[in-house]
Amino acid sequence: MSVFILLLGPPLASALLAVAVKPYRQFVGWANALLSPFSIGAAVALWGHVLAGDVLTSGPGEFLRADALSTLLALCVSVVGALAAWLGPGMGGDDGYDGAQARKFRIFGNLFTFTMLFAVTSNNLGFMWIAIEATTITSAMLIPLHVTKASVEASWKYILIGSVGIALAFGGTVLGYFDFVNLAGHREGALNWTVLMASASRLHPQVIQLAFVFILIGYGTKAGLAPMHTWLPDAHSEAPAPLSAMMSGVLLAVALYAVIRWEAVVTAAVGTGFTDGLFIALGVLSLVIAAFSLVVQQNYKRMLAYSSIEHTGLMCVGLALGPLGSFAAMLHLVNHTLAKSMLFFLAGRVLHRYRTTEIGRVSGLLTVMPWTGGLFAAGVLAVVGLPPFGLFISEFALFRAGFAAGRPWLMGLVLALLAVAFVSMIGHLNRMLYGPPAPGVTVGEGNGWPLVPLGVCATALVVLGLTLPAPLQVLLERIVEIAGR
Amino acid sequence: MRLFSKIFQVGLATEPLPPGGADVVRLLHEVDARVRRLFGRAVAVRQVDAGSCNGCELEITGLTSPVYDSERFGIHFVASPRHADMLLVTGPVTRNMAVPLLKTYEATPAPKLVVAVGDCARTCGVFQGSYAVAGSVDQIIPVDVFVDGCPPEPTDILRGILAAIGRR
Amino acid sequence: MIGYVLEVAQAALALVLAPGLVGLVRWMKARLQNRRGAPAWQPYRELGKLFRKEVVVSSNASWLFRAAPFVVFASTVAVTFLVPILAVPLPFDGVGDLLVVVYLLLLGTFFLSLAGLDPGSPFGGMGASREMTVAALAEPTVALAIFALALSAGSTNLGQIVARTMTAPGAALSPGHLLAFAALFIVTLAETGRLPIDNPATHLELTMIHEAMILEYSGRYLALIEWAAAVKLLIFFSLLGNLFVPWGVSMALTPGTLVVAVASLLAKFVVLAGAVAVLETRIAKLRLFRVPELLSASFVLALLAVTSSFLLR
Amino acid sequence: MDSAFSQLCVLGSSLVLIFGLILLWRRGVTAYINAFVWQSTVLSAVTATVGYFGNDRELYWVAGGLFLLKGVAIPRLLRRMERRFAAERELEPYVNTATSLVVSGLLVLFGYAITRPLVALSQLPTRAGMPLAMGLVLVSLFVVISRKKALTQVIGFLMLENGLALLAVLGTYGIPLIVELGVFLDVLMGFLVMQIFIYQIHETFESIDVEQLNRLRH
Amino acid sequence: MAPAPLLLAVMLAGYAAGALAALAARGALGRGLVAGCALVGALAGLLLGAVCLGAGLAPTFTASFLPLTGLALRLDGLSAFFLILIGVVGAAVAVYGFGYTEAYEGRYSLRWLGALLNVLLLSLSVQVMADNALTFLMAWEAMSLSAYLLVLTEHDQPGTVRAANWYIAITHAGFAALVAMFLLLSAGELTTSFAAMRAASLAPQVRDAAFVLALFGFGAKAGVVPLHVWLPMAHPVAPSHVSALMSGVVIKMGVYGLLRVTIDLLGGGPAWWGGLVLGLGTVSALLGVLYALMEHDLKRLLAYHSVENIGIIFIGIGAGLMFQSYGLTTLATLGIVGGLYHTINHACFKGLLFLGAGSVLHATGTRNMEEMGGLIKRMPRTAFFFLVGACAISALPPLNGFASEWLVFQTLLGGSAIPQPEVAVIMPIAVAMLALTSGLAAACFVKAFGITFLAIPRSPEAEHAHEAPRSMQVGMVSLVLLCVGLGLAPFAVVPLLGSSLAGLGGLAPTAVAFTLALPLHVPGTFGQMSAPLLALGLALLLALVPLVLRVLGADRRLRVADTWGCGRIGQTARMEYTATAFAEPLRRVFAELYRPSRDLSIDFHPASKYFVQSIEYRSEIHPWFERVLYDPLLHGLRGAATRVRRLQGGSVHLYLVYMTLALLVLLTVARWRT
Repeated sequence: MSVFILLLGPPLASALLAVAVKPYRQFVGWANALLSPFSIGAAVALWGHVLAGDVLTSGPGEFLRADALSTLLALCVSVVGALAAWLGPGMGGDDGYDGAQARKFRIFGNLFTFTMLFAVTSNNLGFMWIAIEATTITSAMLIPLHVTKASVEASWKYILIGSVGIALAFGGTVLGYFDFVNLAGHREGALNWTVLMASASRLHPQVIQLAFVFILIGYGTKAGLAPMHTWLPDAHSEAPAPLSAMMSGVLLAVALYAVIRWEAVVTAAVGTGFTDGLFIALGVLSLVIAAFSLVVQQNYKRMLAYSSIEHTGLMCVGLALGPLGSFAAMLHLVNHTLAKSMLFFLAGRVLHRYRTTEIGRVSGLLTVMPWTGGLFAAGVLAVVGLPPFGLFISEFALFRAGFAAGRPWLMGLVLALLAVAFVSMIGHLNRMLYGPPAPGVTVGEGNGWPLVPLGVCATALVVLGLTLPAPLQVLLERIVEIAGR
Repeated sequence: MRLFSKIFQVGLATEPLPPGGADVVRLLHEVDARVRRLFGRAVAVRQVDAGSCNGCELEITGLTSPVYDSERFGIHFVASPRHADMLLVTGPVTRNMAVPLLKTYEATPAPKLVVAVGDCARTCGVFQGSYAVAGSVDQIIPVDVFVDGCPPEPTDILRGILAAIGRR
Repeated sequence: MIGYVLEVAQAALALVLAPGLVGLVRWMKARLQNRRGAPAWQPYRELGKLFRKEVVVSSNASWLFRAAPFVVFASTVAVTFLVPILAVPLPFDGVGDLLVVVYLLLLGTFFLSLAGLDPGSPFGGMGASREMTVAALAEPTVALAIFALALSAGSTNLGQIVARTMTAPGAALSPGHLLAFAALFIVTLAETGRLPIDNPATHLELTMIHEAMILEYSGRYLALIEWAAAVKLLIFFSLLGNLFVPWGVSMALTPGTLVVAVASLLAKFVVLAGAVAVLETRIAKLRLFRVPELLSASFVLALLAVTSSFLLR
Repeated sequence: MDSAFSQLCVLGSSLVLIFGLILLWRRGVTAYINAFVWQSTVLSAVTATVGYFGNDRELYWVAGGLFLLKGVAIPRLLRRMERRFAAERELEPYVNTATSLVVSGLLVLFGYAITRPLVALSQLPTRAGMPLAMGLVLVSLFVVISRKKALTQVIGFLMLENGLALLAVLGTYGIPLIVELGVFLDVLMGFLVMQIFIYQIHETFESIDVEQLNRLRH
Repeated sequence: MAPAPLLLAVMLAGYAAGALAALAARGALGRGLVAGCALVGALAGLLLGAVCLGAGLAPTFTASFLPLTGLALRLDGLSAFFLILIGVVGAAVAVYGFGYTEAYEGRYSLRWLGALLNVLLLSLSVQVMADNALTFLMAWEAMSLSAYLLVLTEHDQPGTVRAANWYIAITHAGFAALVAMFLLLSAGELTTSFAAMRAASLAPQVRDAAFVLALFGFGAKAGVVPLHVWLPMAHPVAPSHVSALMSGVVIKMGVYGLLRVTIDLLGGGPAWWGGLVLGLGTVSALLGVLYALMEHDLKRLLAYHSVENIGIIFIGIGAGLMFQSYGLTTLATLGIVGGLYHTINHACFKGLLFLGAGSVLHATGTRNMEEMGGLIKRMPRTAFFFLVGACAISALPPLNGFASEWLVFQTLLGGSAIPQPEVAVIMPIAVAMLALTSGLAAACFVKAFGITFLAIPRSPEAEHAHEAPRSMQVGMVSLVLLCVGLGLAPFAVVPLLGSSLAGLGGLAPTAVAFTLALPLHVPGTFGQMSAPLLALGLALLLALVPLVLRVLGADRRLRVADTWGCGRIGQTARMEYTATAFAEPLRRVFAELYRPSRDLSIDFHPASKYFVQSIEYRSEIHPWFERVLYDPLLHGLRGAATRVRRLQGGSVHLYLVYMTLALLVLLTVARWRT
């Protein structure tokens, strides 16, 4: 229990503190920053338990539960949450936010983190749904932190599409529950994943398939899978940088987590063929749309958003490629979380300096902010899948899985689409990095300390590109077992 | 085939060089014996038109024809003064051509000879005194032989060249 | 030992005979123009004269300009050691084959073209450009002709080819051989600067190819280049004469056969010189930009030669 | 007894669906809100009925919650917004009324087709209402798609949730209460946030016409 | 055996230290450390290759360093050969770079330049030793990435970024093909080790697909037509020593990969494989040199020549593959040896030429040949080195280019051994094209050397050019010596190359017994020649002729005068023949191919049209494959992108429609799925 409190407590406490202190004071931010590592510590502790082979549960009716999959997500969420706490508004200095905005960020940002952490540690699929719905609400509140026409529009689209999607996921949950109830009757903790899994193999195939369609469309909306991805470029590009980082880095992953939970149930009921087909269809569609949308992209934050769609699609395809593919997808998830959150934080720095999100008007980034530019370049090179960054390894593993699974044509298509995305992103990157500094932009790195944690991210990416630490490998292997592969 | 039968029917068209008086050829000085021996059987000629009315050129062209055939004496015309042993200069030297003539002379490797052909080359002829004329050839570069005539006949020119290399 | 002596003797013979060969062509041409013409040995006199003249060098020229004549001469002379002129097999046969011959000649052309560019005269550049164009376009034909010969002889080494053709005389009259001969003949005209590709007697700079490159040369440098050009003509005549019609070439290295070899060589030269002279009388120079057409015609001939050798194998 | 129960359920579900269809038919926002109030009331009644016949006490609480939340609280907020924006009439929708009704008929048929295995599987007397609930979900989606005002979209979304709630009640006699409470909370919070955004849209765009929200593209 | 791990460690440590030193130190010390460490690494690699090749060793090294499969290195003959290649060029480039980068001080980031150079060398070395697909691909992408960033060094110059984009785009497309190829080959084997790939028995279609993918991927790296478009863009804009490394070594990795995959892993294939390689090689060789002829940018010209020479290498390899498919292993070995020989030769002379061009660029600040001239007097040593390179690349005996081209010719002549005449006829055509190529190459280098170095300067920059610093000269001299040495010693090099191939899939189990006598005698076939004797003869003659002339008493007077120009007064650079003019005859001959656009505008004097005030002549050549191949591709891509972009139209209703449709479709699928 204490571990879960340590995991879920800090963000909740930070949020409450921010609610209590009005007007905003700087110590709230610092308190948040100091509390956030405890979550990471708790996640690491969970990891230790997983490595030791036991699954931690807690609360009435095994209310909270942390197996390998939960642990991985908890790790990602807590790390990105901590990054957002450190680099978010209200830590002093000229960061372009006033006190009210900082307070709003501290309240809803922490609630956002809390809901995500709760979603991944909840054993009950109903509560998981509630938590994910809550992520929509909390994150939507933060998008128009600076109220502009664009941010209001983005937030409306996000909340509407997200809510409709998540409502459909609720429909899926209901259908799944229906199937279970028909089989086993009303039981205590019937919506618990463990309970559901125990009798999953006897579920009615057609019903659980229908349920899964609702689930996939619903959570897929939050995960940014095409064709439900439409809110994502808008929301990610208009949200403040820390929020973009959290959304792109972990929110998508949390939604994918929900899909995987249900996929395990469906797979147990009807085998892998059904989910594989859906994953491949939606994954490839996401890849196609993302790759071609990147070609003539003019906004670097949208570019990063489409890249997220691309990677979600890739993970989705990976999930359909057998155990090895699932392994690769999960590794990719970790890498993508690190790379994309780093990139969005950096994009925030760029935006703060250049006051524009247009690629064409950001020029000479390497001259203006050499370290930011360099890290940004490293991040983009990482997300396009170049060594020595971790995404190269996970993509390679994914392809290897695809070929081993006897799907060379699919993999050929994916390779081609990734190449299109690669070429486009490199072109956009170069337009930003080089050339004369844009007029009216001050040259100089500015406040450099936020770069330290981001540099750590980049280093971690390189480490993951060169080696796969045994604890991580074990963790991922456990996940593959959980996913029913 | 008709060409070849024509060649066969005509036979040799070259006429022997008739002996003639030395009155049209004026030797300015004896050529060095070594040079004479060197050029005796092979001399390359570079023709320079220093401002001629082209009368002399017409006659010089005759030298390579089958009738006069200068090649039988080892005399052939070349395209560059670097290859030449002898400059064949015609006409009065106009102002425009004075420097080129001098440069041509400089460009010719030693030992070298200069044969000035036609009256103009020696006296500037009817162009004498013209604002455009710089002077006779010998006023610009040293001349070894003058060939008189306006224009001189090909045989005279041939004799002049032969005289210059000491093969009268 | 006798082989090495013969090798040197053959090279010396080539050097000595070469100017005479040029003179022979000129004399024949003069006669065909109904002129008396200079005697065949006139080129010796001209070379002698040039060796005793002063050299004038452009102030713009570098050491390359002065080195080039020696490179040209040396590479050409080196070839005379590899080409069977009198006898086979000779000890240096294995030092270089037909490809080596071609590329050695290219070496000379390369340096001569550079020398043409060196003084900065527009004529030199023009000549160099045209010479390299012609050389490059002639190259595939030579290579194919070699291919055709090598196919039937089983070797690219010249001595081997001659020996093989001697032992199997039928090959000399095969269509492949005849076509290859025709192709190589055209290439000979191109490589040695003969009509209709180049006019060795022209005085107009704008129509020149080979001459334009060497307009700047004088004295002994000019002599070396002219001599090398003459040797090149002799080499090509020897190739035409001895590779396709090898009879007369000494294989026993006895004095008797050597005498026969010299005699037959002279006879072949006279025939080839006559052919060139007649041709040069008969036809006019091609426009420069029509030269490639002629060369491509020769290329097609060579290609036909190879394919026919393949199919008749 | 079961047949009466079953009849009542089908009747209730039909009413719920019909109130949904009113949205496609009528033009005034006031009418939409009224339809929504009636729909929520019928829904809570159906829930209570199921609780009664199914002997499930928890469902009374759910029915009460439903009524308070969707039949009273949310409509009040909706009415306040309506007055604030003076948005009496819905704009010309993307799809005209006649076509809308045809499409929704087809969607209900599709709902029937989809829920066939559910109905076949279930032994509950309430099962006959499930296709209607599924139909309502699809029709509500169609409302959200085809209507231009932000307010109408919100109502459509709320009806979508009603449809899902109906599905849960009819199919499983309701999901566990604690989960249901969480869902209520979420619905309320979600609605409040949407309300905030609608005010923001009105503030920045001076209209709640969603069609204007099209500057973010590509 | 013992020195191998040590040398490997020294090599890796050297490069790594160089990379770190570059980041740490600055100024002359930094440059020195970069050069020194790289030199140590390169020499260690060179020695490692030499030791293994000489002793016929094939040591393996493994480490659990990389995830999934671990790092696996193995050093067989082929690897050893390419290690030597990397070492040779790497060492020369490192030394040259010390002087060359001095001018970059303060203008560009020397840290990254130095670090990336070392990383590039490191990844190259690792790559040729890779023994599983992941190691290979990692090193491959590291190489591409570092080369790409090196190309970007002078990012403020026009065209650089565009060139880098093209480079990375094409090379990445190739990379994608390679990933697919390796995974096809590994056939579900998860370790992706090369040993498993050799052992795998694959369906013929899979083998064919793998071959085509390999050809695409490696061809893109090697710069084979039509995948070469990046090459003439990227090489000129890179720093010259990097260009030398890229042209000399990096593109050779395409050759290495092709050999490794087709010969070693696939063990050869049907005749059409070889035919395809041969055909591509022929086309590349010819088009490369033809486009080079039209270039007036010295480094672009050299870059096009890289296309040409890669073509020649591919001709050799293609012929080898064809022979292999007919079971003619001796000829097959000969062809591949010819290709390899040309590979190292090209590395030497093209490296040399790029370094020479770099010196010229360093001295004059321009790459445009039309603004050069007269440099032979201002930078005599560079001129001499460049001349040697030019002769070598023009295949003039007795330099190295000739030796390898001769070998390739001989292989092709062996084509008569192919039993089917209709197939064999390909060979003479290749011979003809190769001959045309080498003739045109000679013409091109007469132009390149003549216009750049000879006559009088055409611009003030050329007028005031200065000789390159000592370190740059050392870099060039080492390559000059290699060009000469490799040319003189084919009798030693060829057997070594033969042994480097020994035992690779289907080739003769031991090296073909090339005699170690002076002549290079090609067994079983056509000709023989002796490079050392040839060189000796030429040298003797060159020495003898002036001697004899002196003995015979030839005139020795020499006078310096103006250039003869028909007596005109004063010579200016504008009277000289230009590079454009030089290439004009060939442009006319191949006008069909070039399709030049001409733009001639003449300004007349207002008084009379007989007085011309100025003539402006502009002519451009648009390579047709860019129009025919890449434009439609880019167009299609952009069209697809526009269509996809339209999906994100901004209307939230539309978005919900997508979602609903997806729901309905998937529900239908799920409902009626059996």
